[in-house]
Amino acid sequence: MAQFVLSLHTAPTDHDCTQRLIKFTQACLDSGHTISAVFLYQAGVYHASQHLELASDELPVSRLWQELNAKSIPLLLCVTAAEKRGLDIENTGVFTVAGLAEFAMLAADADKWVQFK
Amino acid sequence: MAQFVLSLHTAPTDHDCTQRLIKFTQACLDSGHTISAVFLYQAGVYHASQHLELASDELPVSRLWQELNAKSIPLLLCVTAAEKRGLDIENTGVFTVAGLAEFAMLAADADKWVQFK
Amino acid sequence: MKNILVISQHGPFDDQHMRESLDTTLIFAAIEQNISWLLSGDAVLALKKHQKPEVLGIKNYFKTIKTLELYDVENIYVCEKSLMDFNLTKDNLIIDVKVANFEQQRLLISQQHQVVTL
Amino acid sequence: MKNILVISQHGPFDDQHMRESLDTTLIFAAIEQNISWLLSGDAVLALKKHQKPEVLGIKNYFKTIKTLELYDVENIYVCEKSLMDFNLTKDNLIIDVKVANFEQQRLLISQQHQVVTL
Amino acid sequence: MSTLHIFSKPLSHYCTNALENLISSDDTVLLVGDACYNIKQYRQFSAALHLLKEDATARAITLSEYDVDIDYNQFVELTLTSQNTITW
Amino acid sequence: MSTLHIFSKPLSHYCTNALENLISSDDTVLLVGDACYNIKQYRQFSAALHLLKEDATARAITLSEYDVDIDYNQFVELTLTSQNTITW
Repeated sequence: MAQFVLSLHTAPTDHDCTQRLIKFTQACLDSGHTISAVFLYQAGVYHASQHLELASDELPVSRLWQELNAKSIPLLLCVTAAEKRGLDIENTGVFTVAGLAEFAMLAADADKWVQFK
Repeated sequence: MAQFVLSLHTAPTDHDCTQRLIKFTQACLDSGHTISAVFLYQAGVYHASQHLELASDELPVSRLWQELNAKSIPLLLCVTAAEKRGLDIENTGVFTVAGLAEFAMLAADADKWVQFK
Repeated sequence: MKNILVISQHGPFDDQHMRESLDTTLIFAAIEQNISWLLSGDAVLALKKHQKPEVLGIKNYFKTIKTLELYDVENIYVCEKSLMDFNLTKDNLIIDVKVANFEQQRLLISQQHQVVTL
Repeated sequence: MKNILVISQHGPFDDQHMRESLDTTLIFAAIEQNISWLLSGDAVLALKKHQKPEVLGIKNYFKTIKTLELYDVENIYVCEKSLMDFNLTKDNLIIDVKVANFEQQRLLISQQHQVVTL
Repeated sequence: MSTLHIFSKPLSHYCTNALENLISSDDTVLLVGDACYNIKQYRQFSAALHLLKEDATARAITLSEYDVDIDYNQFVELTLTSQNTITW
Repeated sequence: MSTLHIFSKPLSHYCTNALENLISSDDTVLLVGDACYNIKQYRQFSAALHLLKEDATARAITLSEYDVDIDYNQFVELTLTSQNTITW
């Protein structure tokens, strides 16, 4: 079985891309693979905001992340990318603040790194 | 003398575009024109975040906005664009939360609308 | 009353570009300006029939495009060349539009007080 | 040790793309992976000499590019066609690079364990 | 082993016109998201295009007999049978 | 009166290849930001290109004798002498 890292590079307004990462993650788990991290980088860091307000007929972005968290997938975000984008790194919900080096080590150890953008 | 509205469509990570809007605003005032609003729309709403952390050798984005505010230029942001991007609309500093309709009326009344992106 | 033109060039699911184009068009109609909407490049794909974003769990905002008529937004222009690029004709679109060649698009632009690209 | 390739295609001031490309390249060098960086399209402009972002009040990150050598990042590739598109030659660039044609770029890609576009 | 090239945007989105030159003849090209709209243009990249089935369906894309539509499990499988993956 | 077309990105950035067809012969084209890098390519849009002086300087762009470099006050003036402004 393989070990994956996934990175998300688009903001939470890109529902299409968000949904794709979520479904890929599910398919990885269903096939018995391991995901050592989902990493928010570039505009992806905005997914860790605790102030997303979406109408009930929109993709339930926050709930989808909570579901991944419940499956014990490490959800990380890049602190440097977050600080220069104005994300509140003290309140990141199910996401854990991490350095780029921390993710780079996971990526180097993984069998596959798939980017979502 | 003419009446302008300006809109900003890029995130605070686009220092080049931010600086261009600030300098255009200054030149408008220097030439005796009026600016009825600077409006944050699309990814521009992230400029109203109170959590921007930039190194001292970077463009001082927050300070530049405070300087515009001190010149009594109305700084508005679109509430709908902000909510779906996860901006905390309870804490927007020198920016005032507004509806798209409010800005549209200002834009319709203005002599010129210049977008920055 | 001002002549205001919204120009859209992004794909249907490319961030929120098309949805914010639609919002802006509807708002200017609501405050009774003479609004026009020009769709060019990838944006023309937002008008393509038989699309089902619900399959992806994404809100079907194409339905809102169909309500433009209710709000008396009649000046919806589509770039002729862009339709051709995607093998589309007026019959493949969910709403009735004015197909404009480049000369007609230049004329449209020249008649506006304000133009916004989204 | 893995072979890791960063590919950049955005312009020098296009959001933070080039700066985050540079950060990522330096981090993989720091954790002792076999890192390569390929600049293609508008990205090659980040290596152009005599640029002065200070004029705009923007941080001069081009200086950081020059430090790549200190961190032993030696595999910096530039797309030959992109250089030609902007009338640039190796002499116009702030650092020493390997100019790669398309065949060489394909070979480079085929040798990697991980490839990231930023 | 070869490279899996994933495209998620229409061709016009990319800041270079040289992408097709970075694809080797034994590489696999997968269209997801709005890239599916450009199926005709992407054919110059690969004789056998792969498309993510639900992304193509949502966009009312008609596949030719040469195209391969795949689900998410097959997408995961493709990343594993490739040497590496590039998301453009 | 004519239109002022402002470009802030390299040509490759735009999601359409038809922009030059939307520019009338008496319109003004102004390059700011990274668009300045593409001065050669933008010449097909207008015989007399305008460039924002400090954006061109920061990028070490060499102007030809036909190009017009302007400061911010002239930029404001250009928006006023034009019928309307489009930022692409």
